[in-house]
Amino acid sequence: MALRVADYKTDVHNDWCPGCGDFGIVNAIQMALAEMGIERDQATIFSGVGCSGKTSHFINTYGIHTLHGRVLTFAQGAKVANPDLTVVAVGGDGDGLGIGAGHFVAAGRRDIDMTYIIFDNGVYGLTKGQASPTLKLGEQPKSLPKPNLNYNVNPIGLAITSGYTFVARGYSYDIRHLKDMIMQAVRHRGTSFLDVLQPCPTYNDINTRDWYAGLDMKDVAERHSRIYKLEDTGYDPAVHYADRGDLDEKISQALIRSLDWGDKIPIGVFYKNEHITSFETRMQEHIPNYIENPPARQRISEEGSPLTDVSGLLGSLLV
Amino acid sequence: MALRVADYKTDVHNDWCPGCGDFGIVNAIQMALAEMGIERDQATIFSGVGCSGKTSHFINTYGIHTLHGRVLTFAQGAKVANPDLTVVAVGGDGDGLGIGAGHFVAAGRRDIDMTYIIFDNGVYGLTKGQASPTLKLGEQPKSLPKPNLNYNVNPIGLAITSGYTFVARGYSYDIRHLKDMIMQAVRHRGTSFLDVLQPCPTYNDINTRDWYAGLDMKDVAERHSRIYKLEDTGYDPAVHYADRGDLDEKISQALIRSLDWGDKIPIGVFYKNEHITSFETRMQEHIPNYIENPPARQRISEEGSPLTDVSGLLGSLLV
Amino acid sequence: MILPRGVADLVDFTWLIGGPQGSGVETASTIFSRVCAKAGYQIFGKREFHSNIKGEHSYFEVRVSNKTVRSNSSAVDLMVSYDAETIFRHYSTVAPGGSIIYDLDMRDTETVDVATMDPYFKERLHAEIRRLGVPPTVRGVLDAAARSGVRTYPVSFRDLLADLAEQHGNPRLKLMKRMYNVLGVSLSAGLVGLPRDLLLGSVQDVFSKKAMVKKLNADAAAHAYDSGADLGDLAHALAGAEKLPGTALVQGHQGTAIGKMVAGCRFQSYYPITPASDESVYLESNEILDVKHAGPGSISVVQTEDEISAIGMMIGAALTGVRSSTSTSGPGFSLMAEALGWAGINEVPVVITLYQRSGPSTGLPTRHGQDDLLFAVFGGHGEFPRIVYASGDIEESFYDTCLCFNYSDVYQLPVIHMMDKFLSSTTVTCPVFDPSRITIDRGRLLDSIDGEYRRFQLGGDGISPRSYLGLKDGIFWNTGDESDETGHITEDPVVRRQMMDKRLSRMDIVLERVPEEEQAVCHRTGEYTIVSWGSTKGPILDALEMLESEGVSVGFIQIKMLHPFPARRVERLLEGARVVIDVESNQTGQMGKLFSQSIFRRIDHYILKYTGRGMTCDELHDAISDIIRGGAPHRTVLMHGS
Amino acid sequence: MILPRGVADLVDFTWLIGGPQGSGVETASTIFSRVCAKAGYQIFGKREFHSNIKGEHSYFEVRVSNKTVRSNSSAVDLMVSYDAETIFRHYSTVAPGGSIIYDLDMRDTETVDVATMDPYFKERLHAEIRRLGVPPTVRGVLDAAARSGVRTYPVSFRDLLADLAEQHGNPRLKLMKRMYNVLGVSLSAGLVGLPRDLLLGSVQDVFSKKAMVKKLNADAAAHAYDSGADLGDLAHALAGAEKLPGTALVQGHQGTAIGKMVAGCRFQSYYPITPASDESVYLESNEILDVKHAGPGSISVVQTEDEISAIGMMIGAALTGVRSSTSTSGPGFSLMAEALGWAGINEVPVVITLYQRSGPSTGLPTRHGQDDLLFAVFGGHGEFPRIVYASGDIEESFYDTCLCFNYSDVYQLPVIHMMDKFLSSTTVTCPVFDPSRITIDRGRLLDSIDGEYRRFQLGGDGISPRSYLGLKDGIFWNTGDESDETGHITEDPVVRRQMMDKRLSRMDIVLERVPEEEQAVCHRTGEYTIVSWGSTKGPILDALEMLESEGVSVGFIQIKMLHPFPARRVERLLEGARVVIDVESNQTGQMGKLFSQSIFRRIDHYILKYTGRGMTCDELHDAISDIIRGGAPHRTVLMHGS
Ligand SMILES: Cc1ncc(C[n+]2csc(CCOP(=O)(O)OP(=O)(O)O)c2C)c(N)n1
Ligand SMILES: Cc1ncc(C[n+]2csc(CCOP(=O)(O)OP(=O)(O)O)c2C)c(N)n1
Ligand code: SF4
Ligand code: SF4
Ligand SMILES: [Mg+2]
Ligand SMILES: [Mg+2]
Repeated sequence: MALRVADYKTDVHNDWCPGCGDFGIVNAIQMALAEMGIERDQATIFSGVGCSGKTSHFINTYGIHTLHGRVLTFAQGAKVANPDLTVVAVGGDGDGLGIGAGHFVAAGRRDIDMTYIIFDNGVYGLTKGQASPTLKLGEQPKSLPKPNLNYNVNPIGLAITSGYTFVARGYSYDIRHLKDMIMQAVRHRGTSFLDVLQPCPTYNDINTRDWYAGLDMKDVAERHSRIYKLEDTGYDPAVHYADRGDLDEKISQALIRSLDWGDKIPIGVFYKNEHITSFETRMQEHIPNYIENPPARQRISEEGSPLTDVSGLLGSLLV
Repeated sequence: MALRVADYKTDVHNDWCPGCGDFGIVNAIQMALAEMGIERDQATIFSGVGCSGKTSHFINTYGIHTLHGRVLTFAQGAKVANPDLTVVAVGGDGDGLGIGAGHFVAAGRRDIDMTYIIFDNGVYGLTKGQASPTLKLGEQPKSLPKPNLNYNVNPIGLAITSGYTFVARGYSYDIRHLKDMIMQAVRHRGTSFLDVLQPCPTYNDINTRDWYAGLDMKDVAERHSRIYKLEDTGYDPAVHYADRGDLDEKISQALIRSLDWGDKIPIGVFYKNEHITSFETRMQEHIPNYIENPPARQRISEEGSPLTDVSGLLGSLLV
Repeated sequence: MILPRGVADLVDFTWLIGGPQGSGVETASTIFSRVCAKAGYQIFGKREFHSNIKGEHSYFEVRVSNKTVRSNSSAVDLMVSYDAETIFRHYSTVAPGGSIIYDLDMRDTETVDVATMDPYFKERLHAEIRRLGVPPTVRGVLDAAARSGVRTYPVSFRDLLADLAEQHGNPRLKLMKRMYNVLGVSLSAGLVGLPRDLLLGSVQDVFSKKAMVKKLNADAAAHAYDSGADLGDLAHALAGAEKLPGTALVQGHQGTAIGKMVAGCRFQSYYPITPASDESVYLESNEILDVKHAGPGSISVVQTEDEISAIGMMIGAALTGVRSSTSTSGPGFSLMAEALGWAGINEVPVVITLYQRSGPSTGLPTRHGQDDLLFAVFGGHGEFPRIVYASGDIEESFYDTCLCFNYSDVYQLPVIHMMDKFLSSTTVTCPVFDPSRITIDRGRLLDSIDGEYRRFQLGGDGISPRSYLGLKDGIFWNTGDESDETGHITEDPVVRRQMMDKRLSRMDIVLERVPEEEQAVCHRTGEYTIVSWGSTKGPILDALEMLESEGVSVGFIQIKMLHPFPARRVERLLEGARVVIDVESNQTGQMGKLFSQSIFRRIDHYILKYTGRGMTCDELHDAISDIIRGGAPHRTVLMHGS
Repeated sequence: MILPRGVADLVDFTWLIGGPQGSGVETASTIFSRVCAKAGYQIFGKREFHSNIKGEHSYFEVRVSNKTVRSNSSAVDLMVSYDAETIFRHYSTVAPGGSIIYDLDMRDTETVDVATMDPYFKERLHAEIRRLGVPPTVRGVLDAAARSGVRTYPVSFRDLLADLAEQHGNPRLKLMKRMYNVLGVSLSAGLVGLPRDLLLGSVQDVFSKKAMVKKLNADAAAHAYDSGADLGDLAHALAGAEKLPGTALVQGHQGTAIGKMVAGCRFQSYYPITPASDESVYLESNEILDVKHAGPGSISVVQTEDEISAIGMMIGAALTGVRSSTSTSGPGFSLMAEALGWAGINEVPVVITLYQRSGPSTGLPTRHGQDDLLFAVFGGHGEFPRIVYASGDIEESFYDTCLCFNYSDVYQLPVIHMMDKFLSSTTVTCPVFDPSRITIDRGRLLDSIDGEYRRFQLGGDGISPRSYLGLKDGIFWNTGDESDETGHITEDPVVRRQMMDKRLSRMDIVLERVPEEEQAVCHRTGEYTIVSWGSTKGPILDALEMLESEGVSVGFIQIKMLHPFPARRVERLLEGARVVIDVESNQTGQMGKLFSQSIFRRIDHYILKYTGRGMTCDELHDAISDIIRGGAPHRTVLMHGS
């Protein structure tokens, strides 16, 4: 029987603040899972720690709520051990780009087939609103004692230079578009990164839903949503040829667009490269039957006796 | 009396392998310090852990050999506490871009006035030659049991997207050029990053001095050094105007050049942006006398009695 | 001295307010605490809350007395609530003779309507309700409470708000449920007869930022106060007490924060974490400091990318000669384990303020626990000197913070200052901190160099003169590797031993030189003696006073220096103790292990609590009584609190 | 049984080779070890080296016997050296009657010419040279050695190489100083009469990769062997012994590596660190595994970006039901402290192989230490169950690795398997590992789900059936927060207590169910009894045999399960012991603390070593003798080794 969105919901009480952008993201994930028809027990949601970290408890698949900043490490380990799983990692901007930035960079180099979604709200929600790494210099959301002292990190740019082969952005109040981004991301072979603009009505009183909608713009006649879709502008994110020319062009345009902020904020796919050898293929070069017989499929014992035969190795040690 | 290069040398026995590229880097640092006339006790070299980590012991200034991957954290703390110090952080590519990548990204956001030099040899020297994050996919230097499974990180690209305002590359066998890069880096206000190509003759038998010199190229007539200087090609790394157009252009060209490898490897300054508010200025916005009276200059007691007067705060607590 | 409930002249009154997180419960309790304190009472208030931003149940209990109070009691005298969950969770803790003010509107709310009550609590509640034979509604449980002698006061919060809307000619006010808090606290104040002007003054202080809001709240307070006064006959319960001069009302994080300012800490790095970050935010909010005979000073507070960076930056700053610290909680401290050893081998004076919470792992991140002790003592690979020092209450924490900086400078080692969530979420009255009692001792920190300098010079007592980065002619090297006197790497086995002995001998030196009373405080000795550490001090002292008033005398040794462990002093103090009782907020009796490994003596009884809630003096009193009465198990686990 | 030097029929011979790091000393010692093992001897070889890639002094001692040997002795019987530093550092350890083969060319090298000798060693050396009254040259110290009865054999390595160059018609060979190693080992083999064919065979095995090099080295070996045989009159010293069938020559990391393969570990993450990474590199080199009745299996070995990622990935992999592990050393383990608690609270079976080295901090990164014990036991914030298990030698480490995986699966907790640098840098002969003795017990790991599933179901013995990611209908949740039976977050105090008790009760269960002999091995008991753990086992057993041969019997209890500590068993075993002696390679006697806190008994004497060098049986023998003789201090510190 086909699975429906409701099947992906748990009955755990959701204690996010009313109006929190996180709700939209969870919905979009659930819709994407349902639309792709992924069996509940074949998917695992890994999450970091933060408001966003609670996500895994609301989705009725395997759910691993890990440690602050470490979600990618757990997720990668599981995927390497069992490449059959659909692995989606989620977490906050502090989680992924602050304390977790080292793993973020390393995961790009590995490019394992999984999806990573950052809930980008500019603040540390669960610890009461401190600046997150995506908060812009000089901004002062309500719970900061002083304006933010640091420049912000550029998640899209960082992902591209770190080697992610699918880099996109969504907006938590455009759920259909977001669902579409998630489906593309999950289907992409390699690590796909999705930066989701997620208003935090409780602590980020700057990048609010109204602000994204442009309601604050002075000139009423010129008012428009700050958010626009790259795909609507004819933007082509894909590297089509495995040569340097196309790669240079696609990377540069993506980086330039990643710097856009203020009155025109792009969402959609910034960059996509399918000319990169997948991790599984690279593993196969070491272990020829890795895909058919990955760690999770191997039998190791029979009635308590080990099945591994090390007689060759032991023989070479005999004197 | 003017300080000479020799004054910056300690008599610690140097136990790097013969021919190691590290020697050139230490020399270049010592030459740069001497040429800039920086007092020995006004400079501190912070180092990470690895062969490169021993650097601080060979330079006769304050020298802090920290922990694997953590050199930037120690260096930033010292510089914030005492902005009068000349702070140079050094370390390996594994140190800075593997275990330390999270700090690498965060330091770019802070952009404190200091210099960070990575000894980029493609391997983990001191632990006997494993792949470092800069090693390319599929390469197999002699001590790897299998070809490298991961893509490499792009240090220049990562630095630029992380917010470093001075990003350059040197080559450890071109000491004069390297010294020049170091001087520019130290003089730059903000965190300057210098990626130094450093052959490791012991473990990296791919990117050797001969390889950089192009001696392996098949067509003898066409043989040339793989390394060229950006400045020789009329490349202009500097952001001249604080507008988006110039910024986009300078960032894109730097990123495109950062992808160059193989037969043409650029060294020199890739990117330089002096239109960014310095960290000290940002601190001043919080603490108006931060520069004249930073933590290190403050007196805290007089004959054992605290000088801090908290009577205002305490008064507000009285009931 | 606290006497049992009902003794003449003694005021010992507990007020409880509850409500959804983020709805203003904290503001209400701040107001109540201030009013009581200003009325001359001593108070002890503590907040319980979920790891959640909005909606989950949070509550605050304030104990009010005309004598010193240092803990909560298990019984509540007056509870005010405008949400059903507060009633369901706490009605049964209201003592017979106590009172409940509640919102009429929620009388018919059923237990199943309250989504935020987790199934486990609901299950227990339903069992209780079945036992009581009442319907599963607010009304049902209130009836049951009334039957057992609790006075219940129904109030229409909606009507109060409507009155206010009318008064201000602003119908939108009717919807401002946030104001229920001010109404609740004011009703309470009216009912128990707290001085009206103090209430209005406190409300205005708390809302001082915006004039409109201030006026509105003051009006609401006045109106509700009057309604409260009309409610019942408790009018003189809290009419006022003789005010002790120099009393301050302080919050948990202020002891260490103000202590750091006075101690001369000028650099603090931190990564946000509950319950430690309040201290850092407070420091940052007050970063500019008045300095005697000089222009303003300041403390540089740096929010880092993680705790690894926080400890690294702190050490870097400390190397410049600046008193530096960081503040964290269990998970953050775990990430600091590696660099802690670096500070140890390089003899860098730093102070880590460790606000413990319930582990393991993320655990109960907003709940109390004392379960990081053995980790603080043994954390980090290899062997290096450190001091682990624990404060028993907020007042102590101010003075201790200054001591910790002195220890770190004098003995040149990292100091871990143990605090916890019990302390951080408390608001208490205490004698205002007295900076004139503070001495700053920077040990062998040099201010100039004379001749050849070697940072780790051997000889003498093994504590070498200390230079700092930037000091003229004071060049040195540091390394995480074993090093020689100059700080350069060596693998020589003889130097290795010398350096290991040099560093670790400091543990003996500390015990020799630190005054004994700073190591362990002997509150009293007896045949039955409690050994404990940290924030259990308050509940223990209160419980012992209860026992005393029953004619039972029990000893108490509060161990402040946990590492190095003051074995000889503790052993000596316990000579006459036949039964040693260890009281701790953890599952395994961690301090008891340090105790036994140091003085080779068994702990006779453990009283432990690890539900994430602090101990009340009553439950502790009962557990101790049981032990004295005989037949108590080796290990008693306390469970009070929702 | 080892008898004191000189007892008839006993061969007990120590060979030492030294030279600059990276120059091939390791190859030479591998050849020597193989030849001796093939000749039927039991060997114990250990390498000492600096944290350096090329140039610093490294040396290898091989003890050769016709009986079991488990440690080095302090005295050397034959030393071969082609660099001056080896002579300067080790001439004085050559026993009277022993021999030194040295390179003529370096006879006039002065101590000051050797840049790699650090000033501290030089100072001691100079003092010794002054005492001896010889010039500060190689010749000088050799003369002194000769005077005390050492035979010195000058050899011209240059001439040997020249002969070879001539023989091969290749003058460039003259410059191949690398070959000095093969020459040195072959000279030694010739001198002591090891079978010539075994030498040539071993040389060819070791250089099997390149035909040219193989031939060259074999020729060099043959030539040097013959020269060696002509040197002196030791021709029958090592002529051969009766070979025990099934003897293997194994290296330190092979026990745990092959153990992991057999135990069914299919995922290993690691970050490079000395001395742990050899194991991971070996696993990666042998990643494809033969599997009975099936196609090839494999182990996925992932080099991570740091140790935080290594433990995270390991846990992630373990959640898929795969036996998973990581291997690290002190600094890396420090970084794992946080996630260790996550594995604990989520009851994830993982094995961390902890190859200890000298701390604190970076410490002596290539030297031995047992100083991470208390950190392994108490590391990580909060309280959670874990097992800390230590192997005493390489052979044990194979079987223990399999036990550790069983413990982790059966008790559903992280297991820390304590190894160390002493073990990792040893090469020994031992009975070949026997996989048929291994049983795999995966505990309550499910392979299908029947009905409703709750990962952390309460009840019974508190060990719940375990599902894994991807198992049909086995969905569960994990969180670092306290959780309920399904794995969802809860802050309920009652559930909290149940879960804490559920998890921690496992510590008692482990002690009840793990066979006693797996917890602590009683080698012997006595009035004087040694308690110790880990790699001190070898030196202790050898020292006890020396004492035995002197008619002195001393007990020895080897504690393998360090946490939970087998208090009752150890207490019982020690009932008859009047004096308890704790032997450990650390400064503070860490196991002694666990001992005292668990059984409330004092350690009477400590024998400790923390120079980074392993204990020799002789120095241990002497220290124990001193204690028995009476008057020994409470704490004896061992110092042998350069
Ligand atoms: C090691 C560690 N340090 C600090 C914390 C405290 N902490 C919990 S959530 C959080 C930040 C949350 O911010 P973000 O990742 O942006 O997630 P959000 O709440 O905004 O969704 C922090 C710092 C922790 N859990 N672990
Ligand atoms: C936490 C920790 N993990 C591992 C190590 C072991 N280690 C020492 S140096 C090193 C890598 C060195 O590589 P790199 O940073 O590239 O420096 P290089 O030696 O190449 O100069 C490692 C992994 C360590 N010291 N600390
Ligand atoms: S604090 Fe912000 S991010 Fe967290 S639940 Fe509330 S609105 Fe959402
Ligand atoms: S191993 Fe490589 S990087 Fe290290 S000292 Fe030798 S040549 Fe230099
Ligand atoms: Mg966030
Ligand atoms: Mg490197």
